[in-house]
Amino acid sequence: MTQLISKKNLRLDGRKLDELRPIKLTVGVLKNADGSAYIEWGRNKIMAGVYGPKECHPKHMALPDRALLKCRYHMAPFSVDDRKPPQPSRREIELSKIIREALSPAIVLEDFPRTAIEVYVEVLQSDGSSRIASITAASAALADAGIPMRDLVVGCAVGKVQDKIVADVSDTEDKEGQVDLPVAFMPNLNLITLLQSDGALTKDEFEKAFKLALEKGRYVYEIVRDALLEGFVGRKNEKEGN
Amino acid sequence: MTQLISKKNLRLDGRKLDELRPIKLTVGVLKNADGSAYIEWGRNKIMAGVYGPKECHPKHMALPDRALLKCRYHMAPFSVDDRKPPQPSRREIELSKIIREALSPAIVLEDFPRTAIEVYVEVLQSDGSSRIASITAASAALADAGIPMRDLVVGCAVGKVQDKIVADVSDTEDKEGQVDLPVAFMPNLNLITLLQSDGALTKDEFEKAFKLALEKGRYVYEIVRDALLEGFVGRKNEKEGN
Amino acid sequence: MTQLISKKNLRLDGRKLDELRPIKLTVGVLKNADGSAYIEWGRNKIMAGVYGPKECHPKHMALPDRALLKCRYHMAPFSVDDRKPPQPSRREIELSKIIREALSPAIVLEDFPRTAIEVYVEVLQSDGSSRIASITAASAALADAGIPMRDLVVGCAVGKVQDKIVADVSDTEDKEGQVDLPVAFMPNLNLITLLQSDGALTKDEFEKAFKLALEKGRYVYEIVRDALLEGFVGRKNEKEGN
Amino acid sequence: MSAEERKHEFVDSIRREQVFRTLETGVRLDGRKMDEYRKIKIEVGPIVKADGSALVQIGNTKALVGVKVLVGTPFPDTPDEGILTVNADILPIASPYEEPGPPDESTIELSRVVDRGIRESHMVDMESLVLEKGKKVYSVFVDVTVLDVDGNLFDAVSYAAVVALATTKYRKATLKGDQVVFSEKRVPLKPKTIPSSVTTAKIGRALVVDPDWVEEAVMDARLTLTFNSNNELCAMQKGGTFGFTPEEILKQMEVARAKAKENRAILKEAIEGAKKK
Amino acid sequence: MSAEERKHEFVDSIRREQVFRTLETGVRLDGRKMDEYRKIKIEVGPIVKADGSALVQIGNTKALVGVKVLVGTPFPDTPDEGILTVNADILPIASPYEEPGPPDESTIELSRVVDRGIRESHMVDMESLVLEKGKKVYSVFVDVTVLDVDGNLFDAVSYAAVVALATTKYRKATLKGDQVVFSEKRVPLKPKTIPSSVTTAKIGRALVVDPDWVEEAVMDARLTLTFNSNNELCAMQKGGTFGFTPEEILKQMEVARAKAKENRAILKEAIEGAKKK
Amino acid sequence: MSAEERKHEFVDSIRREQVFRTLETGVRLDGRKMDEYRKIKIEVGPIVKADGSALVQIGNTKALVGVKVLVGTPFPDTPDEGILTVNADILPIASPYEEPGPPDESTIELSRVVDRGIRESHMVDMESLVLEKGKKVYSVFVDVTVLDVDGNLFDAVSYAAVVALATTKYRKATLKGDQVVFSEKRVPLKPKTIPSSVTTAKIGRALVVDPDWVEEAVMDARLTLTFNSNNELCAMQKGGTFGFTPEEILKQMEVARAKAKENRAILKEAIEGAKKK
Repeated sequence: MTQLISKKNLRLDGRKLDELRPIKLTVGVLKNADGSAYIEWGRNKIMAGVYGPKECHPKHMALPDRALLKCRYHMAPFSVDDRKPPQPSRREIELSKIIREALSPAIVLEDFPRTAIEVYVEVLQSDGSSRIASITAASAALADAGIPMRDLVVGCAVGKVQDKIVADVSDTEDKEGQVDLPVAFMPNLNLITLLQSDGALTKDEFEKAFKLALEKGRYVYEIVRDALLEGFVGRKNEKEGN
Repeated sequence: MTQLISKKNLRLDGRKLDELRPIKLTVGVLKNADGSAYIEWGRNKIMAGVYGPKECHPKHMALPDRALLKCRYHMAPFSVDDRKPPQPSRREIELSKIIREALSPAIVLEDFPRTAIEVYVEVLQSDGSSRIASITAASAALADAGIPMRDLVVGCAVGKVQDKIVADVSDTEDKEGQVDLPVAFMPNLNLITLLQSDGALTKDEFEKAFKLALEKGRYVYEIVRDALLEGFVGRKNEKEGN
Repeated sequence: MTQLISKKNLRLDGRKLDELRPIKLTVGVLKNADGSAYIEWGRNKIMAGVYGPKECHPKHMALPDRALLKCRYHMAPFSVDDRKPPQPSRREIELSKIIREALSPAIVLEDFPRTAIEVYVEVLQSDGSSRIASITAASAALADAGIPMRDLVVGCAVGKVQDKIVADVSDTEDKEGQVDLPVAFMPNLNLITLLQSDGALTKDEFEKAFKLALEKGRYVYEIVRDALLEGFVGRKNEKEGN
Repeated sequence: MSAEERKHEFVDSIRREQVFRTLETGVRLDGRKMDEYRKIKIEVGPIVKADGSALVQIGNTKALVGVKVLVGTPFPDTPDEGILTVNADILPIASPYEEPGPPDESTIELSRVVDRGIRESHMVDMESLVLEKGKKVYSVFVDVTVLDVDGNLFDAVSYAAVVALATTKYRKATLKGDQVVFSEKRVPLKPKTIPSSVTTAKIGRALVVDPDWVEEAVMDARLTLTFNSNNELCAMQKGGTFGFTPEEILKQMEVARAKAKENRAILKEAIEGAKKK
Repeated sequence: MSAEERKHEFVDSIRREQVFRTLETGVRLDGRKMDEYRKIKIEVGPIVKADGSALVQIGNTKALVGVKVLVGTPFPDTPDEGILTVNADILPIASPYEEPGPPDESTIELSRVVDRGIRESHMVDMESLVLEKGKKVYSVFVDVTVLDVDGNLFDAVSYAAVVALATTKYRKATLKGDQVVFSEKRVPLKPKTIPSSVTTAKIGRALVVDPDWVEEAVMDARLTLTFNSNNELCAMQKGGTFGFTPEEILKQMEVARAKAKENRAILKEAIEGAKKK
Repeated sequence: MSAEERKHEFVDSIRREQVFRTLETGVRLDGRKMDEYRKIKIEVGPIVKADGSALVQIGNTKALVGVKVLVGTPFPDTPDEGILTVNADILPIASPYEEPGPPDESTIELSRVVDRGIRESHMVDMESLVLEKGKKVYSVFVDVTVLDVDGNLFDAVSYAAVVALATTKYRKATLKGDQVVFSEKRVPLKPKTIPSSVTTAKIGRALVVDPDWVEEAVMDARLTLTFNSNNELCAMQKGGTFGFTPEEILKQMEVARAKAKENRAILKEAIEGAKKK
């Protein structure tokens, strides 16, 4: 078993227990998608793109009172250590649903009845906590597409490693640690929209981990807001020919 | 080679050559289906459920002068000794067709043009002659759904084992015997609607086996009629609050 | 390595470098298809059949200003040395597209807006240069169906074998030779509609090979024209009861 | 999920009427007698890349079968038997009602009925196809390509499969350790019996053999019966959305038994003819 | 690609109104209290051809699980562990909104959540399921057939899977060279813990356990929590297109922890009852 | 079954007119000359989890390739060669005309044309990729993810694949009995040549290189030519539903031969640049 946390409470990559990995987010990176965002979170490299509101195909799926939200989470074959076969795995199908449900409450779907909004997440390199990085990027891409939103959805995966609660679980910590607990939420509306866990947690451990996730998620929120602002300014300058 | 028939003309499970296994049939066992029936026939355990007449999807399959009959025969993965993969096998696809064609003449399809009637058979445990038990249960489920019928479809699989003609072929007799000959028919209209066989039969053997199948099928008919009556009385009592 | 060309410049099957294998083409060989042609080209045995112009399914694929051309190239499981699995391989999918694009400019698609024309090619036995033989047969089947055409599409696969340019590449020459270069074209309109190659060619070699392909293709054109004439006469005689 | 196909809706009511009215006069629309087959034509060995092949025509119906004998792993429950696979493909050119794509339920039924006719007659000696028990056996692929459909596919495909198998010569394989080595020597797949399939149909009150496409379109039900060389019934399949009376079954059985013998003679002639070459 | 399913559109607005109004008075439409389960019925071992089986009913919801223990090759990254596969099928007869075909995303989520509850509780001793490290291990198939749907599939399927596994007796296998030999002797798959799943739902301002179909149709969000025998949380899954406040999460956690204990007692009773037979 | 895709219907007639009218004046809509490529940008090694990777942009077209070198069983007919697989995925975000799902015929053609360019140039020494003849070989997966589509995918994907392969370093494997053991040591997949792909298009009477999306939408036909380091033609593919005259073919051949040399220099610079790091 690898020693995941040193005596000085430092993790394999040198982080403190409650420290996030570096996060870099850029919006408006694709020509074809209506909105897009690229995130590097640790070694995670994830591209999110959004189309819509657009005509809903097939028509019988259209909803009379709101837009239909569609979502796909997909991993490139080279994104993980072993090659991932291109066709969607059961894990990817589950995550597509979970991510859709996490994003759904943030979008003002009722503004666009009978249309569809499509969210695509492509994991180019995966490095632990990729579903949270995906939701964060997707949330930014939705905003970049100009789709009206009630709030952003951001989050953090916390975990238990060598009996200690840590923030922003890495690949190795996910595989060799005890618990992975991803949390996504809308910071302004104070609503948790994704919550999963695996591995044993006592009552106290859960409460500590949960609190940590919310705290760190609020920090991620700041990053997304800044990136959107930068993207907005960038596009404005482009328009005005600066 | 197993000794399938004793010197006293008794079979592995103690039955006489022309003896059926115990049959237990109950109708109205599911909440969601419009009609349902559960049959235990030997160790066969089979659930049949019916929907309809209902809107036909896709629409271009609808028939202008009668209801479209759809039918699926499916085996649960745990229903046989080896695990059966969940996706339909070629055998299941063939049997779905054969069972549909066996039931079709009994249903007054022309009463419901442009609609669909769906029959689902799920084999929870399979034990020889399952297609006949399936048709019997499906027939009862159709009646339970209140769909107008010209007759019930019932039957019996007969066979040749150690050169003797036997009724109601069991799993082992099917696998190790010489001939399996399932027959389904409408007793009142005197029409054979399913007939298959494999294994060599002389003219005389065929005629003897065929006659036995019809005779035993008529006995199965009594069982189904009683079960339907019981189901009818049960529902009537329920309604009247008894 | 097999000796593919003898000192006397003869090939394995005794042909000269620029000699075609025997070609036999018959049209109108199927009852159900609207047009059909059967070609034997060396040991290639290929059946082509055409339907249309007919209603376009699904409707949303119909084109407002011309017929939609559909095409399938498929190999029978027994057509090659190893058994080919029945479902279409990636190679068959690519060739279906390439053949469709090769035939498309020859058909007066704009005469039949909103309809579909379907071309099916079934390789019963494959023996090198099968895509060219397929296009040739498909072209004849289209004409047999009475679909208005600007020209026929015919061709020849040339190649490089033991550093020599040869016409009409055989199975063994394709596998053990250096280059395969199939060319299909419309002789009267002087337009190349299929052109592929694999294996290294200098500028001079390419030009020599390309010229040879066009020359031999013109000879194939004569064969097709004769077969169509024969088919036409045959049908005329049939009609007139001769 | 099984559902009625609409192919047969396309026969118009006038044609339907014609079929029935003609049958009442005791002949069929194309002039045949009730128990008469259309002309059966057999070409042996058209596909030299296959180990055995045959093209069979019954009237306009045209079925090509190629047999390939490969080496594979036996099924766990039959370690001492070879593998036989019948796989049919009805080409889109064979009928305007066929679509390209994986086999539909009718095509699967066709494969399985032909398979049972061969398997249950014990035509192929499965136990002779073992290289090493439980490890390696010959795997016989019987691939069917239907080129043109004009009714009675069951018999046409069965005849093509039987003739192709009976004339199959496959390369002998031996095992060297884990590896399979094929010799140049070819051995025949000697048939133990020649199964003969006969398909009958009920149209109104009439019972006919070898229904053509129009007859299939209007028929009530179908019965396919396969007999081994002793003329014992060895496989049977009823089809169609109506039924037979018990008397009709017994009557068809005897008509078919006689026809099976006649048609077996045709198959045998083709097989023997090929051997002489 | 994931997209919202329309199954829940079918609850009419009157029914929806009823659910909400009743909840405001502190009871549920069927008279239950907020933290009350419907009657849980368990039948152990209905499928004798499986190595373990259980039929669980929660109200009208009905789930059947059969366990088969086969032998297979381990995953390359876990050469010293057996294989556990949970595979759910919701039959078309179980609900008018189910179609025949491969599992949709909800069914896949169901399989995976039940799988995680079992796996993360370490109920099954995966390391005891190795025949030869890196070569052959036992492969445990937990196949789920849902027969009737009336809400809370997560718990019903989890209970059926847990009881079926806890009562599984499989045939011992040994390796002779490459070959797997099964003995007649059966050994129990001893559970290391009994995971207990509790599903809660948020409907407007109310939090309830064991939602039935109508409640699921109108709920905002769902939370499924699985606890091991020490009553530690070992798996969790939020579902539904709305969210929970942090306080609601913490409250549900404690309600569920208590319910998990109660329901584990029911599971244990069924398991013990079966052993005595 | 192949059928024309409607993606290109979406260019309106005004735009179409513009393209043609501009070309008549000897320049292209975006100001380029007939034989001028858009800016080619190459990033080497963005995916550290792959054994080799490259991101190539030609104008707005963006293709990412990751190479993984695994160990597998050779094909029976090439026991003494490794395996090379090119597999392309055009993401739905890359173009409004792409749908999620298995690759369509255009994507399969793209994979196969890029594959042939690499294979027929003998860039990868397939015989050096054998661990044990007929048993175990290296299997090189070249996985392509297209992120943004603005025409000329053939060249962009080819360049990304070539650069990724030329900079691939894979873990050396050895066989211990049946088992594959990977060492930590990485060895480069030394390219024997650097194939350079050039795509040209015919638009009316004009012949251009590197067509962008609008040009592809209105073009008559396309020709992709790949040349090896000796600048010999080693693979070729015509596309599009119209044709070329023989003279046009010969002319394009020579334009492409010159461009291939220029672009190969760009590829080499990127490859060498990466090695120095």
